[in-house]
Amino acid sequence: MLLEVRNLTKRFGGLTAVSDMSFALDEGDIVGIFGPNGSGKTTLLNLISGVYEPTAGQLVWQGRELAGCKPHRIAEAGIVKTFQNPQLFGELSVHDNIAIAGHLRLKRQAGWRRIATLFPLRGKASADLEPRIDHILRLCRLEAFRDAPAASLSYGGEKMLGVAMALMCEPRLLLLDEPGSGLGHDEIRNLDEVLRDLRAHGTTLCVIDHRVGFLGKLADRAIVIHHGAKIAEGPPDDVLRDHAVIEAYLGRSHA
Amino acid sequence: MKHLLWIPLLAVPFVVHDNVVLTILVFTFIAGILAVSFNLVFGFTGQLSLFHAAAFGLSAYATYLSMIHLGISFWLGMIVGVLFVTLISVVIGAICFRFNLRELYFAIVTLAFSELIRLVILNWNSFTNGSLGINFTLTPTLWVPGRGVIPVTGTLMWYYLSLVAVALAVFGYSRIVHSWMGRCFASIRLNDELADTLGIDVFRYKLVSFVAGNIGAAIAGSLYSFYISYIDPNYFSLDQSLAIIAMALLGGREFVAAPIVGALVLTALPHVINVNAEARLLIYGLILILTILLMPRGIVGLLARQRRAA
Amino acid sequence: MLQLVVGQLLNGIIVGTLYAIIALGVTLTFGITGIVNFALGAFMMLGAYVTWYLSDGAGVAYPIAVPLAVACIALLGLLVDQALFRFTRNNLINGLIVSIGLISVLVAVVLMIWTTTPQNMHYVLPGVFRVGGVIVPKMKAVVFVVLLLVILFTYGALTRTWAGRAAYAYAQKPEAAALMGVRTGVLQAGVAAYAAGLAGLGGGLYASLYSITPEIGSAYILKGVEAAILAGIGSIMGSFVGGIIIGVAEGVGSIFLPSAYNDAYGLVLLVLILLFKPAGLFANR
Amino acid sequence: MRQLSRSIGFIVVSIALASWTAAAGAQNVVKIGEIEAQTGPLNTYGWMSSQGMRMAVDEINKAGGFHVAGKTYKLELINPDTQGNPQQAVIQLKKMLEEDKVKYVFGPFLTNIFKGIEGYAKQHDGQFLLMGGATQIHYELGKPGNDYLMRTWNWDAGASGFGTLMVEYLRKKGVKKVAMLMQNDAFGHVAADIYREAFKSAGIGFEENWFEPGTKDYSAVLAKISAGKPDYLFPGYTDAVLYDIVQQATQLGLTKFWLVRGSLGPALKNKDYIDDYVAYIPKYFEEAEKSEPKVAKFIGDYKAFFKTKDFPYDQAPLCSSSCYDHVFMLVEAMKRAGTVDDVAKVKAALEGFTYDGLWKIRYDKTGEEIFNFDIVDVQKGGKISVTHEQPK
Repeated sequence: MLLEVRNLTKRFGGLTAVSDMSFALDEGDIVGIFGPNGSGKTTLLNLISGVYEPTAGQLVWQGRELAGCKPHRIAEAGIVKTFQNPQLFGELSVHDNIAIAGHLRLKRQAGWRRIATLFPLRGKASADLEPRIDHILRLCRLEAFRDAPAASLSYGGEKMLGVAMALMCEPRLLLLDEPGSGLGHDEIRNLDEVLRDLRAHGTTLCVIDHRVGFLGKLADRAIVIHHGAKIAEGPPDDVLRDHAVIEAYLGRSHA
Repeated sequence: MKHLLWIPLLAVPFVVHDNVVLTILVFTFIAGILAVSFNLVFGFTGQLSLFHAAAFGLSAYATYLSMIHLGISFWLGMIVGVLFVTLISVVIGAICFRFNLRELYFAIVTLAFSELIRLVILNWNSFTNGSLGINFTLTPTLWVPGRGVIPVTGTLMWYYLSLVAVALAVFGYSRIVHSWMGRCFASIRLNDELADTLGIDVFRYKLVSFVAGNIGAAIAGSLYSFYISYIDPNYFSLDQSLAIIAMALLGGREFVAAPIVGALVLTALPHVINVNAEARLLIYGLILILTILLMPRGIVGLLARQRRAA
Repeated sequence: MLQLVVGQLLNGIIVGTLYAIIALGVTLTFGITGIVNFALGAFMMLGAYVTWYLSDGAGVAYPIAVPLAVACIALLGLLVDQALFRFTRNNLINGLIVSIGLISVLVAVVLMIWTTTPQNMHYVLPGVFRVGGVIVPKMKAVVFVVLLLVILFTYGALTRTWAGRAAYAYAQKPEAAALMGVRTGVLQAGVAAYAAGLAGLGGGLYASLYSITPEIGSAYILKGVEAAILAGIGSIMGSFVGGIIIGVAEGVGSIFLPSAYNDAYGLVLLVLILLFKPAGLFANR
Repeated sequence: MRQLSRSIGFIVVSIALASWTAAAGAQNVVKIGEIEAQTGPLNTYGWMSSQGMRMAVDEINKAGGFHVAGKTYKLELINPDTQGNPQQAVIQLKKMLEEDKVKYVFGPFLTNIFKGIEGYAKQHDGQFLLMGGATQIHYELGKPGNDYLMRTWNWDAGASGFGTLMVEYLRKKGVKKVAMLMQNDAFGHVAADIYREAFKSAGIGFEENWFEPGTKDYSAVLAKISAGKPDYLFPGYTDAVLYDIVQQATQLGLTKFWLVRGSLGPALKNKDYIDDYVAYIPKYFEEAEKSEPKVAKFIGDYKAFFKTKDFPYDQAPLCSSSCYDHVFMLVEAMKRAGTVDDVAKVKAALEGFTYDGLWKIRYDKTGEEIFNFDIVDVQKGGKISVTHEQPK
């Protein structure tokens, strides 16, 4: 088992954004987390990626407790998330954005030896990031914008760059926050390819979306949450036929 | 390529046989170290530290007092000064960054710490001679091929000593800035939350940048105090910190060496334009204002842009 | 001993309100224009000089000289804001540097007009109140009352009037406020002028207590910023309390501890408070 | 980045040009320099003395200069502003000595400036004279390698020290306890060291209190002091602090003052609240103006020269007039020495006679000045009594 979420709960003052959430992810899973707007999906992701500290519950990652760790520790452990509306280093080039995201790779490869590369006559440690950066640029169809400032990208381009940066972190579990929202058809298809490629390489994916879009086909397990609580879990097709779910989306009358 | 720009500086003393110009340049180079190192923290990591002048003064005191009390040479004394400043910076930086003080808060708390240090130095008369300051009785020595170990005296020797020092500083800091670590600094400056989720230890690299910057200030402090051969608590004054900021801004934040230009202008200005003090104060103020409003990228930034346009 | 402490408590509170009036200006300008205007200290210095010049030079009665000075400084504040700070909105560093440049310019002008010899205004209200061995100079009491009223008025204006609420709303959420029809430009200019006016008032009252030199501004702006920050920048009443905290810390501190460390007591408090409450005492986040 | 090198080159050249053009000077001109802070918090002395020098130089030149060994010379005054910053002072002094070839430099009054330039000045021992008022200079006088140094002010301590006479004056009044409240800066500590001794040997109790320069509200420390019930308060130097201290002290019931630097201004402003105010005043101009024609003339010239109606009675004694004298005394010494550039001869000449100007000035064998001064005693209501002192 890769990640086990046990009774995870988050309260903001009086409001309970996530209540007593439990589920598990195995190596190579692709899990879709669905739920209407404001159902607590993003909060859940922020809890897992350490942006928020849970009020209660545990996050067991390969038998290690992660709850309460800082985001960079969690990212180092192998959990990386993308943002719903993309976060970038706007004034830097697309290449440099991805290069910054290469920090963990560098750390894993070079360890403390990377300090030595600060001194003369020891080459640039970042050099061996380049092939990887080029690969990701190609994979995400961003080669054309390699040296353009990130701020100049289209919305879709920015989201793609967000994914690209996440990939550069070489996560074992990738959390995607509404990757499809606001994308055109080609961009969706491109994203779909990228995700399938990831699956092929055995990266575990946890994707959230408020609508059951292309994810339905991609995911092999769906978790539906409503008002911060899990109301259904299972194969997408079954889950989406579930009464509670239809209720959550369309209201009681249609039940 | 850009290393070529050091060559004219090496040649200056052969062209300009004028002690005053050379003296101004010595002060410029030492101030340059100060401004360049400050810009690592300010321009590249985005943290407005007002502790820089304190690091400068602390190391000056530490260097001389360790030489007197431990009977060590200037260069060892400088190392003591640097180590001492490093230690203090780690403590203060750790406090500020652990409690995640940002922007104005960081600026004010670092200012508070430097004020406290100034007050201690000022009132610890038995050890620092308080407000009377200390007149140096020692001079640095240097091994010069062919002449053996000789004391560093005279403008010419100081010129080359400080030139080498500032060149090394620029070299060292550009190594950092153009490395993976420089990218970490940039990510913190631009969006530290994102940097955090990408696995960059924001606390650690803020601290590294703060300490690395103060080390530069420490070296500048040891050199400056021995060139003037006098230290007093005014080294810590707020005006010092402000002057450093002005140099960095005037030169340009985005290039490692640019603050040296700011240092040159602000050091030379009082001696180039010969007007009374009030007018000089007026001009200084106008320079700051106009720099920000008309060329926020500083002198070098302006030139660089022109070149790109051309 | 007790009366010594009580006396310094009172004195600290009075001196503190002078810091507070600057802190108030700092907080307002920061909340609305997103910069910390260090030139407020220089405005205070100017306010003192103008008041002194009007009353001792031009022979205007002090109670009239002060409002006149306030008006002048507020106008100056407005001009400077439109000429300079309009271009550094929400850019802390640039605003800081411009204000520092402005300080040099203003000090230079004062030096050209009045040189550096300290100026002393005639005594407006000599004599002291004696209450059970505790001594409070009459003028200080007056200054305290006036400043207190102004601070309360500001608080009321910001919480009760439309313009005030607009300002508040803007400080919280600029975009939203703009959508709700708050005219940003006017608001910012107005606040800049008001803050300058407050500094000018501080200066005008200062002139009746202490001697005037071109350097006085720097000390007060530092104390003012300290006060605003340890209170939590953005809080009106906070800046008031913050000023008093620093004033009292200095007053009472220098009874029990060496007076040479006077300036340190406020700073130590500031650091401690920020460490345990990084956003300041009265911050609402 | 090549632009960078170009801009550096450009500025270097411009500096060079500027300083070279400055170096160009006419013949038969004796350049005298002044290293003083004319702006900044501690500029009173520097500002006033530069005024005195400007007047003197102007008068001498207007009178057609002066004759030494058959040649006629005029004076050229070079007085940059150190702004109290040692770094600037070093550069300015270098400029004077190495480019303008100045041989006679007046100042500084500020200790940190003197400390800042001392290292460099020593290297030019014997090539020029530095005639400053800084108290620290006293400790350097007469030491080997310090022939360039002279001190242009009465020394406080010692047999002919004015401080000793001031303390004596207080002892005669039967004072038992004095509380000092001093700036925590260089001169503050020098003063404390001197007067701690002076009062001890006079058998008067002495208590020290310090404040940060820039302080405006002294009521805390003053309240503490008045709790100790001293007979006299010995407040800091410079009027910038005296006005505030005296006013706030009287409010707290401390009404007797004794000071060795600073003017009568504070006493006169608070004359209804003080009981006694004893001050060392190099010359009490208000009185001298009536009794001494020279002084009356000086005051007239001052008003004419600076186009002002009011003469700074409280500031002038601090030095403008003493530095005014110093220029004339230097010229006189050059005449007597028969040379304008043999520094050693001129120094010997300076030490060889008593100059009778506004002051009676002579130098002792260490090169420290001794001149007559007044002890001015202001009583409640502004009644003033003056004691003239002529140190041996």
